[in-house]
Amino acid sequence: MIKVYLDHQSSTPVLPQVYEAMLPWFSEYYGNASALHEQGLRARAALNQSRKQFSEAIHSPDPESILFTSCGTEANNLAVKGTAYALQHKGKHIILSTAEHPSVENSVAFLERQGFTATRVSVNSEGFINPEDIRAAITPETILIATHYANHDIGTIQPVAQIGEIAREHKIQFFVDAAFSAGWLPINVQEMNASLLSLSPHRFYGPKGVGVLYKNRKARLSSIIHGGIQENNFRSGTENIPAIVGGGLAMELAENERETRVSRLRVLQEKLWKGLSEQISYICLNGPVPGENRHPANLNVSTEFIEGEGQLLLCNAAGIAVASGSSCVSKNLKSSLTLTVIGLDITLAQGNIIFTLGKDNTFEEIDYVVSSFAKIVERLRQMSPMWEAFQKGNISSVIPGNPK
Amino acid sequence: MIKVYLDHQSSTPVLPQVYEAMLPWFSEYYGNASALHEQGLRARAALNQSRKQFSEAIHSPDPESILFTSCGTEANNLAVKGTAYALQHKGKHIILSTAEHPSVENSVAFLERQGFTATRVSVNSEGFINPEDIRAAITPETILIATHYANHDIGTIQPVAQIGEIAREHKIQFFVDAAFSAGWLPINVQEMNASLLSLSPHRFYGPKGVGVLYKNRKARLSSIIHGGIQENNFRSGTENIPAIVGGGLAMELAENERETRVSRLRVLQEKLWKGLSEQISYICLNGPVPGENRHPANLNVSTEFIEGEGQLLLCNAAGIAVASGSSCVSKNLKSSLTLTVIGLDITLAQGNIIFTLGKDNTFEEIDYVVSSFAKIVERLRQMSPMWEAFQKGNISSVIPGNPK
Amino acid sequence: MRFFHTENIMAEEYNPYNPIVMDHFLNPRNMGDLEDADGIGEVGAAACGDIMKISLKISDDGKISDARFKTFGCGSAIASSSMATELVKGKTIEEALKVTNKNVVDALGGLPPVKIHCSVLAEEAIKAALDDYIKRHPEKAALVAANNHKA
Amino acid sequence: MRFFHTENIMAEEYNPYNPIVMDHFLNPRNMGDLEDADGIGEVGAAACGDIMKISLKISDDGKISDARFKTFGCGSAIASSSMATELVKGKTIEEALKVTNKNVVDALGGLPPVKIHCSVLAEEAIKAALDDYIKRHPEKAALVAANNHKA
Ligand SMILES: Cc1ncc(COP(=O)(O)O)c(C=O)c1O
Ligand SMILES: Cc1ncc(COP(=O)(O)O)c(C=O)c1O
Repeated sequence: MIKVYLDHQSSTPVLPQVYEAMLPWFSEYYGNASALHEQGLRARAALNQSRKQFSEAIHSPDPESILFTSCGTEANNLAVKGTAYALQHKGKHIILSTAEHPSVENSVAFLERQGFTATRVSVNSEGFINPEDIRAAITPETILIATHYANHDIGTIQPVAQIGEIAREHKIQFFVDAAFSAGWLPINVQEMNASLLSLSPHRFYGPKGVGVLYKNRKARLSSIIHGGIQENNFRSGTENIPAIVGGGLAMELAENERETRVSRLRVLQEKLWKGLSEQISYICLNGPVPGENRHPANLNVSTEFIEGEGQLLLCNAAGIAVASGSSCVSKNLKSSLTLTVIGLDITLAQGNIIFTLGKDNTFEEIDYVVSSFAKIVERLRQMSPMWEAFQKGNISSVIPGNPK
Repeated sequence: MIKVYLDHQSSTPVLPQVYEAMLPWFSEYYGNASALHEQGLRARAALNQSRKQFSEAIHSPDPESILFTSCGTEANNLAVKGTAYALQHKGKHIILSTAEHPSVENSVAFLERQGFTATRVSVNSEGFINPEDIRAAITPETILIATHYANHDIGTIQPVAQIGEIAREHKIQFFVDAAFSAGWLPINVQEMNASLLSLSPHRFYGPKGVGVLYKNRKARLSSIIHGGIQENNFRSGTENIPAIVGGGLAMELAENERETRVSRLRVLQEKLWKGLSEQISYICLNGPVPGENRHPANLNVSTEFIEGEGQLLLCNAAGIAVASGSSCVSKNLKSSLTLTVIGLDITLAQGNIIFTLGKDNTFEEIDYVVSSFAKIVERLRQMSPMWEAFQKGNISSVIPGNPK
Repeated sequence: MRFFHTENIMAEEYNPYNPIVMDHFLNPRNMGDLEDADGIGEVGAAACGDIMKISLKISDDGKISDARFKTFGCGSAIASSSMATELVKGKTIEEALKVTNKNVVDALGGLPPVKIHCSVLAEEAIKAALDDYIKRHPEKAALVAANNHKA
Repeated sequence: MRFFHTENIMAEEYNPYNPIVMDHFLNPRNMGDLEDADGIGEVGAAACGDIMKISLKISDDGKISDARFKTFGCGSAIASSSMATELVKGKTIEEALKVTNKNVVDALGGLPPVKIHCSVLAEEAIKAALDDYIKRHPEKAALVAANNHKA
């Protein structure tokens, strides 16, 4: 049976080379990097090697600026809360956008419950932050500007260098959530003027169980997981050596192959959207048009008059793995925040489907997905009382500039 | 060349069966457990299977009480801070012992900086907590009693069931740090009356990258890593499936083989201490005598007139992996807290060496370690001006009831 | 549809729903509309994620001779409405009014806790369709009143 | 000692210290005491983790003809004292007084940042031994004064 994986945003398979590189670190080299013996020192050397790989890929000034956490979420928590606790004597105001990943949004919300304040600058209908809105939000109390590089739902690529410039002018610590970008988009922490930047290797063919936080030497940060003095005292807990080894290699490979991977993805992305928009009526694209302002792997669409979970389940039954920002799919029954803040009509948010391509998807797979998805939409519309109402002219389409 | 690994407290090799069980979860089954498709649902099923394995091993009333974190340290942070934040409206007082692992001690210290208060009950010279001291420390403000099961440095096994009984009587949440105990000592969370209990699989032949927090249904807990709604909203971030799969199996195997492993360890432990104390003068045992009140893997000794790091390095050069609580070994140049709070003379703390046995150590290895270690001590004493002063009668031994 | 492969779908552990629910989702019973329905109920809102419409054919002796559904909503909403129509078919109005969301959940072999509201919606859709029938047939109003009284 | 296998020890990446430091730790130069030492310096305290004792033999022309150390302390303390004795051997008192901890670190090819204090202790031990010599030989006091002046 055909299987097409189009949910690379949620996780990717570990590359064969990466897998091979990890294997010795389970049963053969199993030392704790804090230990002062051959096993431990070997682990320490592996940590440092991985730091170098990440450091080079993101043009960090030195490998010591690379800190390991357990996942992108934890890296984001560390960046946001760690800055807040380190700089609270200077001020308690944080600027972020309304379209941050929940790991940033909910970290800030937690800090607000502890007496910090935050300004959330709006994004426009394609998800873009206007850097000038950030500038306007700055107060003498501002200690952190936190934004994402590419949006995890709709792939919008933010003008991070411009935001970084504003942060630099105002001497405010700047954190970039690159958990969905690293491995796909070029990252130069110095050009971005990032004080902090997070990565998540399992999104670029590395393993789960490791996240990375780049921390500029000058950035102030407090630890949020307390205990031993691992990671230069910024993150306690025994380091996950196999995942760190694998993550470093995945980063190196992703960076080496980035342009090849991305140019292929761009073709697949265009083909997928072309196919879907031609075969399916009343479907809209969420986020920027495919091109330089959109993550090359992401395609976020809404099919009108039907709901997302059903689409997901039928896709799965057809061997196609996709995601959805629909509230029915989420365990907390909330639609994806991004869809709300770009002002998407709530019924379109319900019909949301997120395709994320990977480097190994093929043209044939795209063809299969387009034709299968068209059938799925058709089938669910046959079941839908909204579609019926629309056909009878009782309701009209809410897709702006209604297609067909 | 001979290699003897006697640092199982810092980490253990992943068992072959555990390793095998993890392998498919990197490149073949790589889904994110939050995803609604075959890959994701497979990961979700694996999570639940692992929850069952942990649940059974510690006699948890249900698998849903098992939460996954990234390591023992994070589980401890979650237990301590998560209780504090969840119950701060009721009170802000925490009771712990002076001999907690840094992940507990430093979490409490962090909370103290945020306005919580703490009482640290002393341990005696063998590291034991007196449960009545805990009772005496309870105030109407007390929201948490946090103690360890076995001490990570000196192996003291605490009367956790008695402490749990006191917590139950006073309806106070009770957290047991079992990160050094699980897999070696029997754990029954219900008999202990534990509200929360932490485990660290890489200490019993499971992988790094996963920690476990048992959370009784009735326990109140706030999340400390914010973001998506993984782990029933108690721990955000993509779950590390391979490590969780491996950890669950390691737990099951450890529990099945526990008695066999432990009875062997007890023999090795006695043999090691007998050998060391016979072959080396001016050496003392820290913590309880080997037996039911001491962790079967741990042997903590101090050799007088010499320092720990040199011993460690020479052990390593002899192929022997051990640890030390000496300040020179620690990156923060502080002696292990446990050694201080049991009242060990500071020069004995400097000469500290920690042997932790594993299930695969042999009698021959113990013989080799004893004879090598005797030579190492001899060699370092030859270099030591303190030894010289002692030989000349200028200073005397501080080992109580001075041996030989 | 040919490309829905059951070997995947049916391995319970890799499904968010049990096999009965999956079966009703993938092979819904009584999907569609009824020409000349005697009672039609539509409940829910797209904004909340679910809309269910149930159409009933009711014979003169007060028996539900046929039932159809249309649903905008997740897998469990579709399965719940499919099952609800199965449950009421052949029942009298009195009997059908007694069908609860719990009956739907039980018949489906259980639903995940966060999806129980779908079965509630199915119960409401049945009630709404019967209400509609009663409105059109005021002579049967006593039945509904009796039932409302009980509730 | 036979059982210290150099293939382990010498693979730089698996050592906390570089090969020069490891060599001085494993094969310390000038370890021991000097009978009839002309100057002995002992600095540090066990409580702080390190004690270093340096003994010097100084010939009448003010040259350090021999040096020995004894150290209670970590690997870098032992290596630092070993290197410090090497550095002062053959030097005049004036020259030896100019030996700094940085000279020791450089000669060792570097020490980890947290271990720099070991080299400071070695410098201090040398100074203390020379001080002791000066105390015993007040006629050389001017030298020390000159040096202290500079510092
Ligand atoms: C932009 C962004 N930030 C953070 C995260 C969280 O990363 P992780 O799943 O590794 O915890 C994600 C993952 O979806 C993301 O896309
Ligand atoms: C008693 C105790 N608690 C917590 C920890 C921390 O566990 P981990 O290394 O998995 O973070 C340890 C590890 O040394 C421990 O012994």
